[in-house]
Amino acid sequence: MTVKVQREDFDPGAEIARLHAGRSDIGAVVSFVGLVRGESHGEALRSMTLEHFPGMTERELERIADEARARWSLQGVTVVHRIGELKPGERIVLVVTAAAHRRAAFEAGEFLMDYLKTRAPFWKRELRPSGEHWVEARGSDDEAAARWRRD
Amino acid sequence: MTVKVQREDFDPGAEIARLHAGRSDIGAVVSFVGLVRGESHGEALRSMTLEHFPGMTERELERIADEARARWSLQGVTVVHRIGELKPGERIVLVVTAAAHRRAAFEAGEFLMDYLKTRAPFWKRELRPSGEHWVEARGSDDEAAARWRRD
Amino acid sequence: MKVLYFAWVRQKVGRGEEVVDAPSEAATVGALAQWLQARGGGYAEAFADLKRVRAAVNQEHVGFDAPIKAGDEVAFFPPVTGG
Amino acid sequence: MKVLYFAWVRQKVGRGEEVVDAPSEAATVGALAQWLQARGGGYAEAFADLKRVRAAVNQEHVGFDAPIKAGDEVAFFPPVTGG
Repeated sequence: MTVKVQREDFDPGAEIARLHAGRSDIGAVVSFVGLVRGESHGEALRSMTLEHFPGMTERELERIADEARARWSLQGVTVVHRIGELKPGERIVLVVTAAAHRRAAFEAGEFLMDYLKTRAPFWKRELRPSGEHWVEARGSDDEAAARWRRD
Repeated sequence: MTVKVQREDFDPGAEIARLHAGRSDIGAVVSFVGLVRGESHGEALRSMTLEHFPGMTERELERIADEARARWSLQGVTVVHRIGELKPGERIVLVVTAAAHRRAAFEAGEFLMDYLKTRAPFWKRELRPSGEHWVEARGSDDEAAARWRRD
Repeated sequence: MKVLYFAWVRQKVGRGEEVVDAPSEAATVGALAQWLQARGGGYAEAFADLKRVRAAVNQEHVGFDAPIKAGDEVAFFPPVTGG
Repeated sequence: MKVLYFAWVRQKVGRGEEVVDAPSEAATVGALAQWLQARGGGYAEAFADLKRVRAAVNQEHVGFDAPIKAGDEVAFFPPVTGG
């Protein structure tokens, strides 16, 4: 399990390969790459700045990854999240899951993103022509995370 | 939309980047890589040979990709499937989906794999110590594809 | 009529494709399969259990009740196992 | 007690962290938030609507009813928006 919070860009292909290289027990690797979109609230986005809570962020990402490993039979999990100033089109986040079968890899990847969006302490600030705006949390993200809740 | 059937290996990172490079309307790219596992029916796998129906394979993959684009708002779809002899640990198939939001990219990726597994004319033959064995279709793949059926 | 065979259907029949001169009564995919099965030998083996065989006409998946006509390309194969 | 602020809570308060000497009555996260809010100025703004603020104690998400004690690290921030 690898969790990284960093300013630098990451290489999705290298991270995918790293999870399964030299192994023959993995049948499925799913990756998710989140990117900065160039429009927000009908305005062109100039840049997006990601702030985080050092220490808690890593711990929370590790807890989220542990939760995924407890729910699905996974042979590898990688989460990389960038911080700092990003431009439209740049990569923000990478989640990679490896499993024997595709369903576990897909479900765990979607779960990780839904949980990351609602639990990992990151905050986005957008710079647009009208000024600086903190991104508001979306109800749809809470609903997405709630799908995975077990009673 | 890109559909390729080829003997050569593919580069997941390059295919992911190709879908979103130079664009800023894509917020999510999901990829699936299928790999040859080294064990089958309790035996070590020596190799797996993929046979296909040239012409129909490409047409069927394009139909499957069109179906995904009709169901979800996608900004890009790539499907690459290898044929010929593959060793344990080697890549077999790649599906990449790009969308504004993550849910569409995840669902379309899983849909594409479920449909590919049950509709695309590929057949796998395994070479194991006990001899050559054609892989049997799995009921779980039919059930996975049936989840997407609309009445 | 051109007939194609794939995977173990191909292996049992002993060839990947052929042109057959089926009688006009073989007007559906299923009737053609039965006519091929009646040839005996590898054909009898390949088509022994039609529940294990799938078909396509002109590169489209079809059921065994699908009609066929002169000039069609008919393919027989096991359930697919790619991915 | 160490208190941390993030995102617009940090901007309104005007600092990222500080050590506060809260009264012993501020025994929960919510009571601490109200005590900070009563300081006025940027604090009053940051904690004007507690429904918009989330908290963590010692780097774990908690509700406003969570107890706090001397030596705890309490963080206040908006709902998270990463990913």
